[in-house]
Parts: sequence; structure tokens; C-alpha cells
Amino acid sequence: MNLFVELVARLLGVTPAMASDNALRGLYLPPEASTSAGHIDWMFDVILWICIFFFVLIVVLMGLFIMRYRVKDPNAEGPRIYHNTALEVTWTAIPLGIVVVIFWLGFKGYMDLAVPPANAYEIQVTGQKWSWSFTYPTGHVDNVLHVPTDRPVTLIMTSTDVIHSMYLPAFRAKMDVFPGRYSKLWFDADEPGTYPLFCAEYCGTEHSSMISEVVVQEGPEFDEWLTVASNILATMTPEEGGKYLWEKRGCNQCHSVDGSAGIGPTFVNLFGAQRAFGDGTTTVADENYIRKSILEPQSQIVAGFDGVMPTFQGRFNDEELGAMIAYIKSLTSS
Amino acid sequence: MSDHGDHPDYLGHHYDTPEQQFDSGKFGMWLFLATEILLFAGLFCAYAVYRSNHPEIFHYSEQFLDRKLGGINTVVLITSSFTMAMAVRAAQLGKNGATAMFLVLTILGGFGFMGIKKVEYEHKWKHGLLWGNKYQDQEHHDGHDGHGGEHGDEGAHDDGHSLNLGIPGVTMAHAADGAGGGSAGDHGEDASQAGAAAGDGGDHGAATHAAGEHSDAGGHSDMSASDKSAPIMVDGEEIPHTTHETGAAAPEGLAGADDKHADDGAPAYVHIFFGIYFLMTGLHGLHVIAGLIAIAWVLVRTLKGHFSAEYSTPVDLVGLYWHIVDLVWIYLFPLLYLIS
Amino acid sequence: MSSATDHAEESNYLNAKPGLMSWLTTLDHKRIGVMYLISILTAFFIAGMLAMLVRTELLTPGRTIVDPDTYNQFFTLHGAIMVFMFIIPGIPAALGNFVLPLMLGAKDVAFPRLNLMSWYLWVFGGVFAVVSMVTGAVDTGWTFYTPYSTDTSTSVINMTLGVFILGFASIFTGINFVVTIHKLRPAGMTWWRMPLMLWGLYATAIIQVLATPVIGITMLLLIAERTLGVGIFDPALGGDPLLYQHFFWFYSHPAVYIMILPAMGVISELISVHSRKTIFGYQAIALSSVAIAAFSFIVWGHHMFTAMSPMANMVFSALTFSVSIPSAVKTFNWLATLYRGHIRLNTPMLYALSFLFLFGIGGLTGLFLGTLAVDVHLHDTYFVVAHFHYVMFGGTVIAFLGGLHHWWPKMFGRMYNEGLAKLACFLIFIGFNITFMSQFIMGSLGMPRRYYDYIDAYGSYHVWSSIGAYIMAVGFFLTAGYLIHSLIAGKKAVENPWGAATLEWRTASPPIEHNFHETPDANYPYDYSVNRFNPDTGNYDHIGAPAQEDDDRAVGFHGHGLESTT
Amino acid sequence: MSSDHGTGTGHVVHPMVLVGTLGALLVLTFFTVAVTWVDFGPAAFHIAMAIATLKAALVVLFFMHLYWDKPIIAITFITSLVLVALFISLSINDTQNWMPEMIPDYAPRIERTTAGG
Repeated sequence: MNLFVELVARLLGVTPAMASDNALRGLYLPPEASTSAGHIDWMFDVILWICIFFFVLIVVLMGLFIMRYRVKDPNAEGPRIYHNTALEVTWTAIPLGIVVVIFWLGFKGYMDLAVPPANAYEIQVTGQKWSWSFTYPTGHVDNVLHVPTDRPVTLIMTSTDVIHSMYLPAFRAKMDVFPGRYSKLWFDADEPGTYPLFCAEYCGTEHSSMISEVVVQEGPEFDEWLTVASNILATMTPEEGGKYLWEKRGCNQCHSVDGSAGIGPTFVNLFGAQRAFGDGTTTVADENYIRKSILEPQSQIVAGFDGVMPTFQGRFNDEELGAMIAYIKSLTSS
Repeated sequence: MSDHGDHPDYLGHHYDTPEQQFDSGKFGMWLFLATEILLFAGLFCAYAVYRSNHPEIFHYSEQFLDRKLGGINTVVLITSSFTMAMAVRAAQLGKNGATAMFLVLTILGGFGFMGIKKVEYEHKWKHGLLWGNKYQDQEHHDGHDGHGGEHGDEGAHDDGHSLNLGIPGVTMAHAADGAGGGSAGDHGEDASQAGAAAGDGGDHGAATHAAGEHSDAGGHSDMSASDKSAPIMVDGEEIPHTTHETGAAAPEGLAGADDKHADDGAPAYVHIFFGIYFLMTGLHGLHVIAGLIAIAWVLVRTLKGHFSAEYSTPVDLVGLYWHIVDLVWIYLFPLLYLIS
Repeated sequence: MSSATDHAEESNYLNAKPGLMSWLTTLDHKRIGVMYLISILTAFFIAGMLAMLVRTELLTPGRTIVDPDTYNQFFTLHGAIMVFMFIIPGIPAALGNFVLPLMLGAKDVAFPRLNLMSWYLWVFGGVFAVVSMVTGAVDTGWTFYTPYSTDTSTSVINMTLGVFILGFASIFTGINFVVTIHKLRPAGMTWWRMPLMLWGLYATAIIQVLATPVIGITMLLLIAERTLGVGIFDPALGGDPLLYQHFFWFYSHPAVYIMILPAMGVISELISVHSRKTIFGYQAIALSSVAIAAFSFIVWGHHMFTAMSPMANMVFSALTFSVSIPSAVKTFNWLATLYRGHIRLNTPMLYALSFLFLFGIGGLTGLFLGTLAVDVHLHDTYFVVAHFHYVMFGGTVIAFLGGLHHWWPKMFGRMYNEGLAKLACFLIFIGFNITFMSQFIMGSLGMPRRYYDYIDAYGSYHVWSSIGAYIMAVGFFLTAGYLIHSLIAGKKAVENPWGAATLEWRTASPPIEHNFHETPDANYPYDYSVNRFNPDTGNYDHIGAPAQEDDDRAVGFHGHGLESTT
Repeated sequence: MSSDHGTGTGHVVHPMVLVGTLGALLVLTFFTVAVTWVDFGPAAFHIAMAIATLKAALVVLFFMHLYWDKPIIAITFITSLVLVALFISLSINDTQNWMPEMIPDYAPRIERTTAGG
């Protein structure tokens, strides 16, 4: 019964999360949170009004003709109007003219999107099957994108497995992310707030949960956040640091901490346990086992799991590895 | 295929004149040949794109192909195309004996072609010159070494992993040569309008490697080898080897490129050339076999006396198919065997 | 003129030869058309059910009925089966096979055995596609983009092999139609006196012949990639995944014109016949069809605006707008045909008018997606899903239904229940608009495509969309109901119920096995003075073609059309 | 209609024309190989393609007697070549100009985590 109630609520557009969610402030366009969004929305509206004009023209004319010229005598045949060159030339030339204008607008707007300014603030993005990770210039890695409003930001993006696509509706920005290549996406955010961030290119089972958030902050506020986040581990005990990394680096996608089954083995009671691998060998899960599993996950794959874990080589420094080991140790109820 | 001589009178019930039936058959066959041309167009496009992206692979790998055998094959196929044309002529004149003789000659030509191809494939199979992961690096340079010189390798690079027979499931770290990379890779300027990231100007600057565009209608557009980056492997540390005016240092989060030279001068991903080689010549070989079957079928019908001066359309249509197969080889030969 | 209705008991192509074997080995284009009709409607039913499952799953965010993998398989199979098994063979193979030779006054298509082979290839390819549904259905999307399609463990090979074989079925139909239209036209039917349905089928056949081989080689390369590990599209082996997208879309954009051009052919017939007025701008419409066929080969890049270089994007965006002009010209010509006509609002006309409405929206929303700056925002969102459904469903399927209802009396000799048919058309029209208008808004608000789970903000749009889908489903089941009923107990159809002037209406309904007692002479296809309504039989009796010079004047430019039938 | 004896078997080609074509093709094949001995630099490719196109034209015109056939058949053949040229040139145009301002030579590390299909 409550499904029905929920459906009706959704039908009327009143959903629980609706009120607080500012993803959609516009009637048919997301909120404008970047400098280029306004221009693109203007172009969207120009084309929209052109389409509405032509569409109404066609429908009104069709309606009139249907009303006016209904059949009376089954043998009556309409007048033999074969063609009218003047009319045909006009309704070819006018759409051609409009279409050329629309193309030019679109192309000019696109070129501003395509070429990033030289002094942009660079953030690296790595897309992998079903999670984003953002590496800030200070080396801090996070799964939420924070951007300042006082300078243009360029995302240098790559993927480690299949094609993804970084899509920021609020900035009207989208760029595919390719394995084996870099692709660039730049924007100049100017409206502080939190906006959704999607993966727009189909990438498999959890394609729809490969979403995150972009938090737009004022310049100083952003810098302050970054300094705190960069040495977050210093302010935490290793166990808390490990838990923080477990969330931020996407471990939670596959490894659970409450014993439930996932794509990867659960961390509960992992430390010190006997680990049986697919090729029959076994070993005790100690510190360097965990370290090896993070840096070269494919070398030893636990039986019953398939080797889908990407390597985190070069993305965990020693302090972070220590925190992970401490956290996993803390999950073993000795 | 599309012949209708199924009842004694060779004219289909829905045709008015034999003329109409012949023209329809011929036009239908030519449409089918257009689809064959477009089928191979896909492979020519793959060849063109990869040759423009990795010209050094094509120059390096070309030395493993035996030009003599390729040349003989071309001559064999052209002569069998000639005998097929003579067979069609004899069939049109109703001389079944001559038709049969020429058809047999054509079939012999076809078998000759496939025989030589078998020799070539065996040679490659033995040396491990195969596609994808089955490709084995060539430790020695056999035959002429004309291409080695181009690959003087300066710049520090460690001994990347050679592309050995990867065991399925184990991540196959493939060394890759960035189109720039340390070797004097041939990457010309990138004249694109959005600001040229001037590569460090390989030895032959704006080397134009017009790709295998074999249509006289479409002019040969000058496609300079772009120094677009190619997939790269590195085992951990990045080696900033070549200085680029615009290129910032490799973002530390992402491993930098290294230039793998398993042995003296072999560029990375050479298996791509052999992947394309086997796809093109393999598909062409399949079409030669299909042609041989069709010719055999027409030979049987000739010997059974189905054809006469009034009706020999099937011989004509099979002839057209055989000529298109020869036409595709005429382009394959220079593209694969004669890359200078 | 002896009307064919008095040989009531005369055998027709349906009961000429009894037994299943006579159907499975038939060379008669009418029977092959009916066999194609049955098989593509089955494919439409399967893919339609998958669409209903997709819409049911999306009623609420998170899990509604199935888990993500199954959902991904649902939308992939919905797309693949609809595109490769229903909408590409759809109008050309089912209606076209039946109608084309009749419109030419011919006895059969140029290569009857090739025609039967095309159907068997369709079935063989279909078996592969259905088998792939069972052995771990494909979950890559109907585009099979690499490197995901080379990594996934689902049965991509089965489906791609099925598509490869279905491609040949399409090529053979294309070859058949091009040669038939060139070589089997009757005396007097020059290129400018051919019905516009044939122009539509001719332009479609050209694309089928020239574009389909490229999907053939693409599928072969994908299969080689998965089985032999050739590494052409696999970035880890130095391949280029973008090259796959170029290969795929080089075929798949012309394929969308394979879908719409026959629909345009059908609409030109319906609008002219059911408003009993000669088509306006015959040459403009005919040339637009061929122009669309030509332009369709140079615009494929607009499917990859977020994946290509700025230079290529500029080139493709400019070329894409060239394709929108012929479609606009056609729409205006149809509109002008309605002017001062005698419009009958029967079912085929209702479908034709709703085509104008829906194809209008579909075509115009293409402008948003062709513009570079706006497409960056709209690419891979539900805006694109709504756009192509408006053009493919609102265009091709609606025209297919219109054509089916128009030629139903001729194909099966039965009339259908007009009231129920109008109701079904209304339900489908309303349901369709609810389903996809909400997706337009959701798409421009940024809802990405192929999402199993979505943030709550898009909740209400999904519910509206699913409700629209259910309404449409009711409309379709109703259509299936009264059409099957008409086969059993429908009123006997007369020879020419609509008063059309094309040749297929001058033989019995359903036609005799070799089509015509004597080959009719061709007249200008939209000259309705050739028949007269007979009130007591309800038939438009043929009263002979006008004198030759009137005929030439009818063509509008004093007879110097392309007289030679090259 | 091409001039033939109307029984629907097409134009009978004079044998000397066929022998002449064969000779020309063999000579041109020799040229194709000969071109590689002389270093023409980048132009070598164009020359090889020109010779190949000439050989292809000979085969199509005389062996497949397109020379004596109806124009519609030549139109079909040329259209297919034009499409091939379009396909290759527009694909090359994209791969050549890919993101020029990108960081040359540096590309991320690629490892196949799953073992493929």
C-alpha cells in the first residue's frame, strides 16, 4: 500500500527528498552554477522558441485544414496543385538560414568550452568501474569534487578500465573519460552550493551509482578545506584514518565492514585469518599481505572472488597504507 | 546467387525479355560487389587510422613480410583474373569446352594463391609474428635491416616488460611507446587549430603518411602522424625524459610514460600491425575460398551443359566476384608489403 | 473493366497453395511479406515487453522489481531487438515486400529466391539474438561500445553474430528493391510517375546496400577482438576504443534513416489518398528522400560530440544540419497537400496526422542535439532518449501502423473494426506523449541515460513516463485484438476501399497469386479521376486512365521527365 | 543498351583487349615493386596508391567490362568508392586532431584487471 502512496506522491512531484534537493531549481534546466551555463541556457531557449514557433505553425495549420476541408462527396478530388516553386524555395531557404545561425551559435559556444584557459587550477580525475576519485594538487585524494569559485578549474581525466563520462549538469559540462588517454574538461564555477555529478557513459552494473557531488566553495573557504583535508590523517588516529580512506578511496564499493558479502571479501575478521587463494595456495593475512593486496591485488586472488580489483599503486602513500592496516586490524575481534 | 535459369527456358516467369533478366542479374551483382568493397573499407580504415597513429610500427614490422611471395601472389591472382575473363568470353560465345578449360585454370590460380598464403602464414606462425598477446618479440633482425637505423634510441628508459605470452587473468602490463617517447618516433607537427602542442619534432618533421585511401574520387588528404598519446605502461616511477615546451610534468597522480624498448629498436604494440595484417589477408583469403567454390559450382554447370550462347549469366557474375577479389588484393599488396 | 470482386471464389495468394511447406518454400513476394510481418511483430512484442519491464523498474529509484544487471540486460535487449529485428526490416520487408511489386504492376521482385533467403537469414539471425537472451543476455547497450563489450562476460558474441546475419538479410532486401525499381517498372511509369512510397523504399534500399556492410565488419572485428584478442579496440593492447565508435556510427546513423525513409514513403501515400488530393511538390519529396539518403552518410559524428576532437565536432555539427532541411521540406509538403483536400479521418489518416505531429517534435528536438554547445549538456541524457523515440516510434512505428491499416484490406481481404482502431490510435498517441514528453524535461534537467537508480529529484518524471508506457501498452494490445479478430470475422474487403490511384488497388483483395490478370498500364499515381465511388458496393471502381497529355500535365512539367527507364 | 546480340549475355570482349590488359597489369605490378627500390620519401606512398588505382581501373573497365556496361553500374561502383573515401577521411580527421593541447606523451597506466570476456 505504501508503494501506491509513494507513487502518487511522486506523481504530484512531492517526494521526501524533493524539498531539500536543490539539484533542480529550474523549470526544465538545472541551476546555473558556472559562467558558461548562462550562455548555454540562452542558446537552449533560443532553439526552444524557434521550435515552438514552427511546431505551433504546423499543428495550427494542420488543425485548420482538418476542420476546414472535411470530405463531403466521396468522389470530389482536391484541386490539382502540383507545386509552387516560390513557396517551396521560401520554406527551404528560411530553415536553412535559421539552421546556419543555430550552428554558428553552437560552435562559438562550444569553442569556449573546448579550450581551457592556461592558468586553470588542475585537478586529476580517475574514473574506474563505478567510483570517481579526485586528486588535488596537494596530493589529497577524495571522492567528492570540491571547486573554488575564484579561479577556473580544469579536470584532467582518465579511466582505468572502460569509457566513463564526467557529467556536471549544473555546469552544463560533460566530457568522456577514456582508458589510455587524457581528456580535459574545464569550467569556472560561480555559484556556491552542492550539485550532483554523474557518469554519463554506460559502464556496467553500477553505472547508476557511479555518482558523486561537486561542492562549490568560495576561494578562501576552499583553500582552508583543502589544507585540512590534505593532512586529515594527522588529526586522526590511524584507525579513524583507515576508516576515512575506506570511504574516500572507494574501498566501500566492494569491501564491507559489517561482515556482509560484497564484490570483494569483507574486512571483518580479515586480519590474522588464513586466506585461501584461487590457485590453491594459502597464507596468513598479516601486514604485508594487506599491503600487497592493495598495491598488487591481482597477484593473490581469494578463492570464490574474481579479480576485478584495480591496483592502487601510486595512490596510497606509506602513511595511508599504515592507516588502512591499522583500521583492518581494528576490525578483527580478537 | 541470383540466376533464374531454374526451368528449361532460362527466362524467369516475372521477366519479359532475357535482356531484362541479364541486366537485372548484372546490376544486382554489382550492388553486392559494392557491399564487398565497403566491407573491406572497414579494414582499410582501421589500417589508415593505425598507420597514422603509429607509423613506426608499420615501418618496423614491414620487414617481416616477404615481398617476393607477395609479388608472386599478385601475379598469380592477376593471371587467374585474366583466365576468368577468358572463361566469361568463351561462355558468352557458347564454347563450353574453352569455358571449362579456362575455369580450371582460374581454380588452379586460386589454389596457387592460397598455397603461397599458407607458406607465408606458416612462416609467421613459427616466428610468433601474431596478433594481440600471441605476438612474440623478435630478438634478432632477420633480413634487411633498413628500418633499424631509424630508431636510434636516446633518452633514459628502463627495460620495460617485454610483451610475453600473457597468462590469462594476470594483468598484462604492456610496454607502450608514446608516439613521442624517447625514440626518434616519427611524429610530425600537429597542425590542429586548437594550439599545437609541438611534439619534439621527430626526425622527419611533417612526415605525411597518407593512409590507405584507395579511391581516386576522394583525394589523398595529407594526414600528418599526430603525436597523440598512445596507451602507456610504466612500472611505477615516471621518467620525465623529453622536455616539452607546453607539456607540464606528468601529473604525479598518474604514472608518466616510459618508452619500452624490449630489444633493439622494436616499437611497442607491434602486434597491432599483425592483427591488421591477419584480419585483412585472412578475410581476403576467405573470399578467395568462397570464389573458388563459386567457380567450381559454375564449372560443374558448364560441364552439365546448362549454358549456351543465349544464356551464360552465372559465369559472368562469378567472374565479376573473382575480379573484385583480385581488385582488393591489388590494394592489399602495396599497403602491407611495400611500406617504404 | 471487369472488377475482380465478382470472382468471389477465385483463389488468392493466401489459399492458392495449402500447407506450411508451401509457405516456407514460397517465392511469392506477398507471402514473404506476410511471413516477415508475422516475424517482425513477434520481435516487436518481445521488445515491447522488455520496454514495459524497463519502465516498471524505473517507477521508483533503487530496486523496484529487478537488480541492476537484469535491468541492464532489459534495456540492451529492448534496444537491440527493436533496432535490428523490428524497425530496420519493418516497413521495407513487411509492407514493402508486399506492396512494391504490386505498385509496379510486376509479377514479383527481381530476385525471388534472394528474397526468401533474406527472410531465412532474418530468422537465423533472430535465433542467435534470442539464444543470446538465454545464455547470459548482453548488458552492453545496443551499441556494444568497447572496451566494455570486450570485457563483459555476457554473451556479446551471440548477439553480435546475430546482428551480422541480420545485416545480410537487410542487404539482400536492399539489393532486391534497388534492382526491381530500376528494371521492373511497367511501360509508362517513368521515374517521375512512380508512387512516392517507391521513392522512399528506393532511398532506403540504397542506404541498406551501402551502409550495412560496415556494421558487418564492425561486428566481425568485435568478435575477433573477444575471441582472438586482436587488440584493435582494446586500449590495454594499444587499440583505440574511439575507432569502434566511428565504425559503429558510420552504419548506425544511416540505419536511422533506413528506419524513417520508408515511413515517409508511407505517409506521402496516406496523406494524398485520404485527403483525395494530388501530393504537393512530388519532385521535392522524391528528391528529398534521395538527398536524405546521401547526407545520411556524412553526419555520424553527432553521436560522439563528447568523445571527438573539436575539429571533428565542428565538421560533423555543420554537416548534421544539412540533413534537417530535407525532412523539414517534406513535412511542409505534406502539410500543403492537406490544403483544400477532402480529408477523411479514418484510421490510416489518423496515424498519418499523428505522424506529422510526433515527427515534427522529433525532428525539431534534433536541432538541440545538433548544436554543439547545447549537445554537451544534453548528450547521453533522457533528452536524447526522448528525441529518438519521438522520431523512431512517433515516426516509423506510427507510420507502420498507418500503412498496416491502409493496406490491411489489400493484404488479407478483410476490414477491421474502425471504432476500436480509432480508440487504439488515440490511446497510443496519448500514452506515447505522456511517456516521452516527461523524458524531454527530465533529460534537460540532467537525468543521464541507462540509469537503474536515480536521485529523487527525477522521481515524478519517471512515474509519469511509466504511466504513459502502460497506456501505450493497452493501445497495442487493443490493436492486436481487433486486427486478429478482423482476420477471422472481419467484413469482406472490396478491391479499392480508399479510392487510391496506385496500381496495387487494381487487383483483387487479397490479390491473386500472380498479381494481375493483365499488367495494368501506369498512370500518374495521385490522379484520382481514374476511379469513381460505387455507393452500393462501397468500392472505388477503376474507370480508366486519362488521356496521355492530361497525364503529362499532371506531372506538372509537360512530360519531359526521365523517359528512359535506365 | 550496350551493343550486344540481344540474347542477354552482355558484350563479348575481343581477346586481344584482355591480353593487353593482362600485360599492362603485370607491367604495373613490376612498377609497384620497383618504386620501393628508389627512395621517393613520403611521396612513395602516393605513387604506390596511384599505380594500384590504375591497376584497379584496368581490371574494372576491361576484365569486368564496365567500359561497355550501362552507366548505372558505373555510378554504383563510384558511389561505393566515394563512401569509402568519406569513411576513411572523416575518421582520420578525428584521430589526427585529438585534444592537441593535451599533455603529449603522457598517458595513464593501463592494466586489464579482468581477464576479458
